[in-house]
Amino acid sequence: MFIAGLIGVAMTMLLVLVRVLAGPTVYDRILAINLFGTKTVLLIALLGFFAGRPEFLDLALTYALINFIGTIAVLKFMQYGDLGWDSDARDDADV
Amino acid sequence: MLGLIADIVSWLLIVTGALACVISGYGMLRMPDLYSRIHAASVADTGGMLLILIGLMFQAGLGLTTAKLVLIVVFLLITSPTATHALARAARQDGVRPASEKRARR
Amino acid sequence: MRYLLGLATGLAVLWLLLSGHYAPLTMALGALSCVFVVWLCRRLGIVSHESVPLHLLPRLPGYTLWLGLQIVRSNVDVATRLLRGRAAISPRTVIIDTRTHDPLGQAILANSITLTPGTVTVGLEDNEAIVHALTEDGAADIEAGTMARRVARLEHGES
Amino acid sequence: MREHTVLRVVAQLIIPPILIFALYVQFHGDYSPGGGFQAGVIGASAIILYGLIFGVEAARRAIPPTALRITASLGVLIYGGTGVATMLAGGNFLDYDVLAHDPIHGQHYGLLIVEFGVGVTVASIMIAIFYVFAGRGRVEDRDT
Amino acid sequence: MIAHFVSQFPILVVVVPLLTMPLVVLAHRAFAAWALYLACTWAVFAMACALFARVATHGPIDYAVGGWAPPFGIELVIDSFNAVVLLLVAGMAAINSIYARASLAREIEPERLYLVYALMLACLAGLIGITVTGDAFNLFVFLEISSLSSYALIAMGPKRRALLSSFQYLIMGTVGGTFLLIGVGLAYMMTGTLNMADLATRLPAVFDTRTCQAALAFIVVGLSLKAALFPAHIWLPNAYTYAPSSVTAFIAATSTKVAVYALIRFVFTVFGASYAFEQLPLNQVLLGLSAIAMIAASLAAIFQTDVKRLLAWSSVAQMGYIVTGFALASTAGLSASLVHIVNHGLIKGALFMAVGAMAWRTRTTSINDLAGLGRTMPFTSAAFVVGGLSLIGVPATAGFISKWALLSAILAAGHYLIAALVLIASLLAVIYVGKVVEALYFRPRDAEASNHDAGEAPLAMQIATWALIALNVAIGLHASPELTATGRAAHALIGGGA
Amino acid sequence: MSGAWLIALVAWPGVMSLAIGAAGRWPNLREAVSVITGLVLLAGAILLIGPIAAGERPSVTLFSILPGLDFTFTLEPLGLVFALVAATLWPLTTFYAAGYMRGNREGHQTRFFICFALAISAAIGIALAGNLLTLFLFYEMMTLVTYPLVTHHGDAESRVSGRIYLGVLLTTSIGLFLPAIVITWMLAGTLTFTHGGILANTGLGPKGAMALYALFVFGIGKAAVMPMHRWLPSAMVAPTPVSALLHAVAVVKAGVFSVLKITVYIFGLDYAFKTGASEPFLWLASITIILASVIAIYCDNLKKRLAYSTIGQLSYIVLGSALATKLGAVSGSLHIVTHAFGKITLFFCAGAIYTATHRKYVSQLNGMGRAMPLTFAAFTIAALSLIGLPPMGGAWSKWYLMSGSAGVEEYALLGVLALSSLLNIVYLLDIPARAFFLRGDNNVPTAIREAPAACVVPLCLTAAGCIALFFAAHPIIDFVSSALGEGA
Amino acid sequence: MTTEILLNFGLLVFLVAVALALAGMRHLFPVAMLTGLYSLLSASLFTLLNAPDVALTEAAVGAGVTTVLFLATFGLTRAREKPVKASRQVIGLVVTFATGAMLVYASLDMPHFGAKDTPVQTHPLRHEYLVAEQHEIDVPNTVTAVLASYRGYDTLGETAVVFTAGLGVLILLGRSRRGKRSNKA
Repeated sequence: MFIAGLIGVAMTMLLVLVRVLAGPTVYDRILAINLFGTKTVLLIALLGFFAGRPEFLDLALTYALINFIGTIAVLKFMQYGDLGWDSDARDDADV
Repeated sequence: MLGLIADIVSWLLIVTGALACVISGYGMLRMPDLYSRIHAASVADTGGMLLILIGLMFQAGLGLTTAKLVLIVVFLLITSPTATHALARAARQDGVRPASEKRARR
Repeated sequence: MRYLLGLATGLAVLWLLLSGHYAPLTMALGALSCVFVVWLCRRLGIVSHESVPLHLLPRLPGYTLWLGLQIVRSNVDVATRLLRGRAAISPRTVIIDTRTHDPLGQAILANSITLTPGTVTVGLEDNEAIVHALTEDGAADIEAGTMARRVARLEHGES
Repeated sequence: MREHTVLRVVAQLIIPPILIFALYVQFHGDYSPGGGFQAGVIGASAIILYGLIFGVEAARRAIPPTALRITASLGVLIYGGTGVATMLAGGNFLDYDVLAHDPIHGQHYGLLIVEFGVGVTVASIMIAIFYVFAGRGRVEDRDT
Repeated sequence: MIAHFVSQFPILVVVVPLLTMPLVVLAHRAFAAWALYLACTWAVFAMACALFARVATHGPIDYAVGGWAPPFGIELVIDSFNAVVLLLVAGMAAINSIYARASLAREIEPERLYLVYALMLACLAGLIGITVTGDAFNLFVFLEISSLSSYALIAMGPKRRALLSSFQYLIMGTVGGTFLLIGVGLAYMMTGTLNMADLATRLPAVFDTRTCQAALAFIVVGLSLKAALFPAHIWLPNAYTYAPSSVTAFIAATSTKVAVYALIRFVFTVFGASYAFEQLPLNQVLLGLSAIAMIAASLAAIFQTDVKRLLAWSSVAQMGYIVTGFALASTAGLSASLVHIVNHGLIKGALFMAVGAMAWRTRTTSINDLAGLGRTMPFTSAAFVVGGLSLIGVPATAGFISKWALLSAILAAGHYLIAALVLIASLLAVIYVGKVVEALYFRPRDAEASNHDAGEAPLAMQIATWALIALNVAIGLHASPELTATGRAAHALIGGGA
Repeated sequence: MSGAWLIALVAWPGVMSLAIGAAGRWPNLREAVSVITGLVLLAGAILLIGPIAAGERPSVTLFSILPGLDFTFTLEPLGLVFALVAATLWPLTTFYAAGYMRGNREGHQTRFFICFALAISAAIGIALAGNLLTLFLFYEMMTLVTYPLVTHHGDAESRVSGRIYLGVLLTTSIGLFLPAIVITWMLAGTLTFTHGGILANTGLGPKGAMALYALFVFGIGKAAVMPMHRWLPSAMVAPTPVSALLHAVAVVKAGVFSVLKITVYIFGLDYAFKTGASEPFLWLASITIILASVIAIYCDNLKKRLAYSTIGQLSYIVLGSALATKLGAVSGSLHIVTHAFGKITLFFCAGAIYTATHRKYVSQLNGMGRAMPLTFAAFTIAALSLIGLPPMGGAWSKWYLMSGSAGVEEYALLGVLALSSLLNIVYLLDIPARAFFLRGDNNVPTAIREAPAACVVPLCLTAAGCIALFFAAHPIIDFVSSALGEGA
Repeated sequence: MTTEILLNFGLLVFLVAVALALAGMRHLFPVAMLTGLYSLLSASLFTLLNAPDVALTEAAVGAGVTTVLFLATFGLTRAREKPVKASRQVIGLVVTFATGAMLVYASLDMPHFGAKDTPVQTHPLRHEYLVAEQHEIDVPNTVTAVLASYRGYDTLGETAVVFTAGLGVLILLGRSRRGKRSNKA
C-alpha cells in the first residue's frame, strides 16, 4: 500500500526534477526545488512506515521545519546580494 | 475489523494523495508561467501532503506517531505557503510578470 | 509575561508530544529545554502576540476546519484544471485591501490565500495584498472577501 | 527582510518550535536518531533563520559573537572535561562507567553530557560561521 | 594515583593540546594564548619523552579509550616506531612555541593571534592523534583536524597568495583525506573492523580480492597526497612559501612526516609488507616515484629565487629519500626512513626557522633581498649554514646520518642506481644550499636595505633555531642512540607485519 | 701520552678560532693570538714525537657516531708526520698572512684568520683520525672551512671559482668517497684504521678491490688526480697565503694523506699489492704527472703554474701509495713533507712578488731578481727541491720513489719520473732564470723592493727548511717505516 | 525486498541525474540549490538503507545550513563559475575517471549487498554493538552508543574538527582583517 504512495511521490519528484532542470527562470527552479523538498518529507514519512520504523518521522519533521530556511535564504540573497543585510547594519569586529 | 477499515481508508487516502502529487507534478510541467506553476505546486503541497499524511495517521492509530504526523502537517502548513509566498513576491519584485496577465486584465 | 507562560506551555506540550519518554531525567531535561528556549526567544525579542497568538486559540479550530474545507474544494478544482491543461485556466491578478488586519492577521490571510490552491499572494505591502488567481472564479472569490472576513473574525472575534 | 510581514510573523512562530525540536533531538539521541551534532545544526538553523529575517545585526545583538566563542570552546571542554573527569575518577579517558555507581547509569550520564558538548559546539560554530559570512557582501565593494 | 596518571599519558598527549585549544580561545589575549601554548607543548613534550623511555624499556603500550577493549573501542598503541615520531612532533612543537611568539607577532594582527595559537594546538593534537592511534578510522579523524588547521594557518601568511596556496592545499588535502576514507571503508567492508591490529589479522583472508587491493591503493594514494609524495606534491611549495614563518617551520618539520608515518603504518602493520611489496608491486612504484622526486624536485629547488620555496622543493626531494627507505621493505631501509623522518624534521625545522628569523628582520624571503645578511645577522646566517650542511648531508650533522643509513640500506638491497640517484640529489642540494649561502655571505648587502633593518632577530627566535641546530650537530656526532631506537622500531614493524 | 692530548690537539685551533673572532676588532692582538696558537700547537705536536717513536699508539674514543662506529682519534707515525708538517707551516703562514693581508689591504681579515684556524683544526683531525668515518668528517670540514677562503674577495670571479672548488670537492666526496666508505663498512663491518688493512678477509675480489680503490682515490678530490683536479687552479683566485696553505699544507696534503692512509690501513699494502687494486693508479698518476707538468709550462699566471705543478707533485704521492709497497708508502709520506716545504716557499714567493709589485704573470718578472734577491733565491732553492736535486729535501723523496718503482719492476715509471723532472726544470727554473738573467722588456721601476719583512722572513725560513730536510730525511724515513712494520 | 532494491535503484538514478545536472551548470545559484536537493535525495537513500541517524544529519545540514553557507559564500565571490582551462578539466576528468574505475574495480569483489554472511555481519563487533550493548550501556539507539561511548574518542575528534573549522573561518574572514587586507591587495 505504501508502495503506491512511494511510487506516486517518486514520480512527482521525477517530474519536478525535470522542471528544476528546465527552468526557465531561477524562480521556477526554486519553486521546483522547494516542492521537491516537501515531497521528500512525504517520501521519508512513507519510507518510515514502509520499513516499519516510524521513528523516521523525526527526519520528516526536521525537513518540515528547516527546509524552507534554504528557500528563504536563496530568495533573500537574490534580492539583496547578501544574507545578513539589514537596514541598520553596522560594521564592527567579530573576532 | 476496525483495523481493516482503517487500512482501506488509509490506502485510499494515500493513493489519492499520491495521485494528487502526480497531477501536481504534471501541472508543474504543463503550466505556462511561473505563477500558474505555483498553483500547480500547491496542489501537491496541500492536497497531496494532507492526504498522504492523514492516510499514514490511520495507519499509525492514536499515539505519539500520529502526534508527530500532526506536527508535520502543522509545520508544513505554516512553512510551505510562506515559502511559496516569499518566492512569488520576490519573483514579482524582480519583474517576472504572469504570461497571460494582459489577457486577464483585459 | 502572559506570552512567556503561553510560549512555555506550548513548548512543553510540544516536547511531550515529541518525546514519548516520561522518565524523570528526560522530563527534567525537557523542562530545562523549555526554560532555555523561552529565555532565548526573549533575548531574540520574538515573544509577542505574533509568535504566541493566544488570543486566536479559541477560534482557531473553527477557522482551521473552514480553511481545510476550502483547501479540499480548491484542490479538486485545480487538479481537474491541471489535467485539462491551459485551456482551463484564466489567470488574473487582483488587489485586496488588508488595512483592517494587524500584521499577524495579514500573515494569516496571505498564507491562507496561498494555501488554497488556485490563489497565491504575490505581494503584501502598503496595506494591500496582491493576489494571483488561476481562474476568474478564484479571483472573484478573493475580491468578494470571504476569506478576509473569516480571518478578521479569527482575529477579533465575531464582527 | 523585516518589512516582509509574512516572513516575519512566520519566523517568530516557527523559531521556538525549531529550537525545542533541536533540544529534543539533542536529548533523545539515546532513543531515536540524532544527537548533539544534528541538534546543534538544527538549533543553529533557527538562529540563522532569525538572522535572515531580522538581519545579522539583530542576531548579533541577541547572541553576541563573543558569547559564541565562549560557548563553542565550552562545548569542546565539556566533552573533553568528561573524559578528564573519568580519568580522575580512576577510569580510562571517556570510560563513563566510573561516573556513577552503576556503570549503566554512568554510561547514560556520560552520553548525555558529551552529546550536549557536541551540540553546544556545533551550534555555536555554525552560527559564528553564519555571522562571519553574512553581512559582508553588500557593505564592501568586491574587488573582483 | 601517580601510576594511574602515568598510565594515562598515551591519551593525554592528544587530549592536552586538544583541550588547551578551547582554553586558548577562551583566553583570547595574545600573551595568555601564547603562555598556554608554551605550557601545553612542553607538557606534551615531557609526556612524549616519558612515553618514549617507557616504550624503550617496557615495550609497546596499549591504551583502550573509554575502557572498551579493542576492537570494540578505540585503541591507542605506542610502539617503538611511533614513539620516535611522537617525540619528533612534540619536540618540534615545544621548540616552535619559543620561536612562534616573536615571529607571529610580526606577521599577524594582534587580535587574531589567539586563533593562530589555537589552530597550532589543533594541528599538534591532530598530528599526535594520528601518531598514537591504533585505529584506522580514528587516524582519519585526526588527519582531518590537522589538515583543517593547516589550511587555515597557511592562509594566514602575509601575502595574498597565501590564500590561493592554502586553497590548492585544501583541494588536494581533501582529495587525499577522502581517498583515505574510501580505503579504510573498503577495508572495513572486507573485515568488519577498524582496529589496525584486528585488521592485520583479518585482512590476509581477503588478500586476493580486488576490493582489498583497491583499499590499499586508495589508502596509499590518499596518504601520498598528504605526504606530498611525487607527483602529489604540487601543493607543497606554495603552501610552505606563503605560510607564516613559524607555521612553515612547524608544518614542514612534522606534517608530511606524520603522513608518511601513517603510510608506513598502513603498509607494514595493517596490510603487511609481504602483501604490499610482494603480491602487489607497490615498492617498484614507490621507488620509481621517489627517484623522480629526488632528482626533479632538487633540480626545481635550484631554480628558485625565494628561499622558502627553495626549501619547500627540497622537502619534496627529501620525501623521496624517506619513501625510498621504506620502499626497500628491509629493516635497514625502514630504519633509514625513520631516521630521515626525524632528521629531516630537525633540519627543515631549523632552516625554516632561520629563514623566518631573516624574514622577521627584512620582511622578505627572496634570495636577492637576503644578500649580505651574513654580516648583519651573523648568528641566524650561521644557523642557516649549519642547517644547510645538514641538508646536504655533510658529516657531523644529522643529515649525514640519514644519508649513511639510507645508502647502506640501498646498497645492501643492491639498488645501485637508486644509490647513485640519492648521491646525485645530495649534490644538487649542494648547489641550492650553496646558492643561498653565497648570497648571504659573498654578496654585498643592498645599501638602502641595510640602513633600516640591521641587527639580529629576537633572542627567543635565535634560541629556538640554535636549539635545533645543536640537535642536528649532536645527532650528527653521536647518532648511536637515534639509530638504536630506529633500528628497534624497524625490527618491531617488520616483525609485526611480515 | 693520554688520549686527551689528542683531543686537545684537534680542538685547540678550533677553540682558539673563537678567541681570534673575539679579538677581531684589534688586528695586532688577533694575529698575535693566531701565531701563538700555532706555536702552541706545534709544541704540542713535537711533544708527541718521543712517545710515538717509542712505539706508543695513543687512542681515544669520544663517542659513537653510529652503532659500532666511533668518533676516534688514534695517533700513528704517518699521521704525526702530517700533523707536524701542518703545525710547523701554519704559524709561518699565519705570520706571512699578517704581512700579506695588510700589505694588500684585504677585507674580511677576521673571517680569514678564523677559517684558517679551523682549517688547521680539520687538518689535525684528519691526521689523527682513528677511523675512516672520523677522517671523512674532518675531510668535509676542511672543504667547508676553506670555501670562504677561496671566495674571499667576494667578487664574481671568486664566486665562480668558489663554486667550482666546492662543487668538485663535495661532488667527489659525497658522490664517490662516501659510497666507498659505506661499501667498506658493509664489507668489513668496521672502519678502523688497522695495521695490515681491514679488507683482506672480506672476500672482495681483485676487480671489486680495484673498483673500490678507484672510488676512494677519485672520491678524494683533494688528491687532485686527473680528472678531479679542476678545483685546484680555480682556487688560485684566493689570496696567496690561502694558496700556500691549501696547496702546500692543508687541503691537498689532506687529500694525498688520506689516499696514503687508506692504502696502508684500509686496504693494507699486502692486500692492495696482491689484488693489484691500485695498479691502474700507477698509470693514472703518471699521466697526471706528465700532463700537469706540460700544462704548467704553458701557464703564464704564476700561481696557476704553481697550481699545476702541485697537481703533478701530488700524483707523486699517489703514485707512491699506488705502488702498495713499503718503500712506496715511505716515499709518499716523505714527499708530503718535502713538497710541503718546497711548495709553500714558492707560494710565499709568489705572494711576496705580488705584494711588492702587484704582478701576477711570469712574463712580467724579467729582471726582477736584482730588486728582490732574497725572494728569488728562496724561490730557486724551493724549485730545486721540487725538481729533486740535492742538497734539497726533494731529492730523497724522489729517490725513494724511483727505487720503489724499480723494486716492483715497473721500469716505465722510472722513465715517467725522469721525464717529469725535466719538465719540472723547464717550468720552475724558468722563473728565477728570467728574474736573474733576463732584462725586462719594460724597465723595472727602481721603486721595487723586497716585500715587507712579515712576508720575507717566513719564506726564508721555509726555504731553509727545504735544505734542512735533506739532512733530516732519514729520521723521518725511519719513523715512518716503523709504522709500516716489517716486510714488504 | 525487491521493491526496496528498486527504490534504492530509483533513488540512485535520481542522485546521478542531479549530480550530472550539477556538473553541467555554470550559474552557481541553482548549483547551491541543487546541492541541497542532492542531500535531500541522499537523506532519503539513507533512510531507505535504515540509517536514520545519517539521514537526519544529512537532512539537518543539507536542508538549511548548506544552502545558506553556499549563498553566503557567493556573497563574497561571484555567483558565476569562471571558465576553466581545458587542460585542467582534462586532469580533473582523468582523476575522476581513474577514481571511478578504481571504485568499480573495488566493487567487483565486494560482499553481496545485504548478505547475511559478510565480514561486517560475522565480526564480533556486531554482537558487541547490537547485543552486548544492551547490557553494558542499555541505550536503544545503538548508533548513539557507538558514537558517543565505544568510539567516543572519534566523536571528540569530530567535535574538534568542527571547532577547528569554525576557528579557521573566523581567522580568515573575521571582520577586522578587511581594512588591512584590502590596503595591501
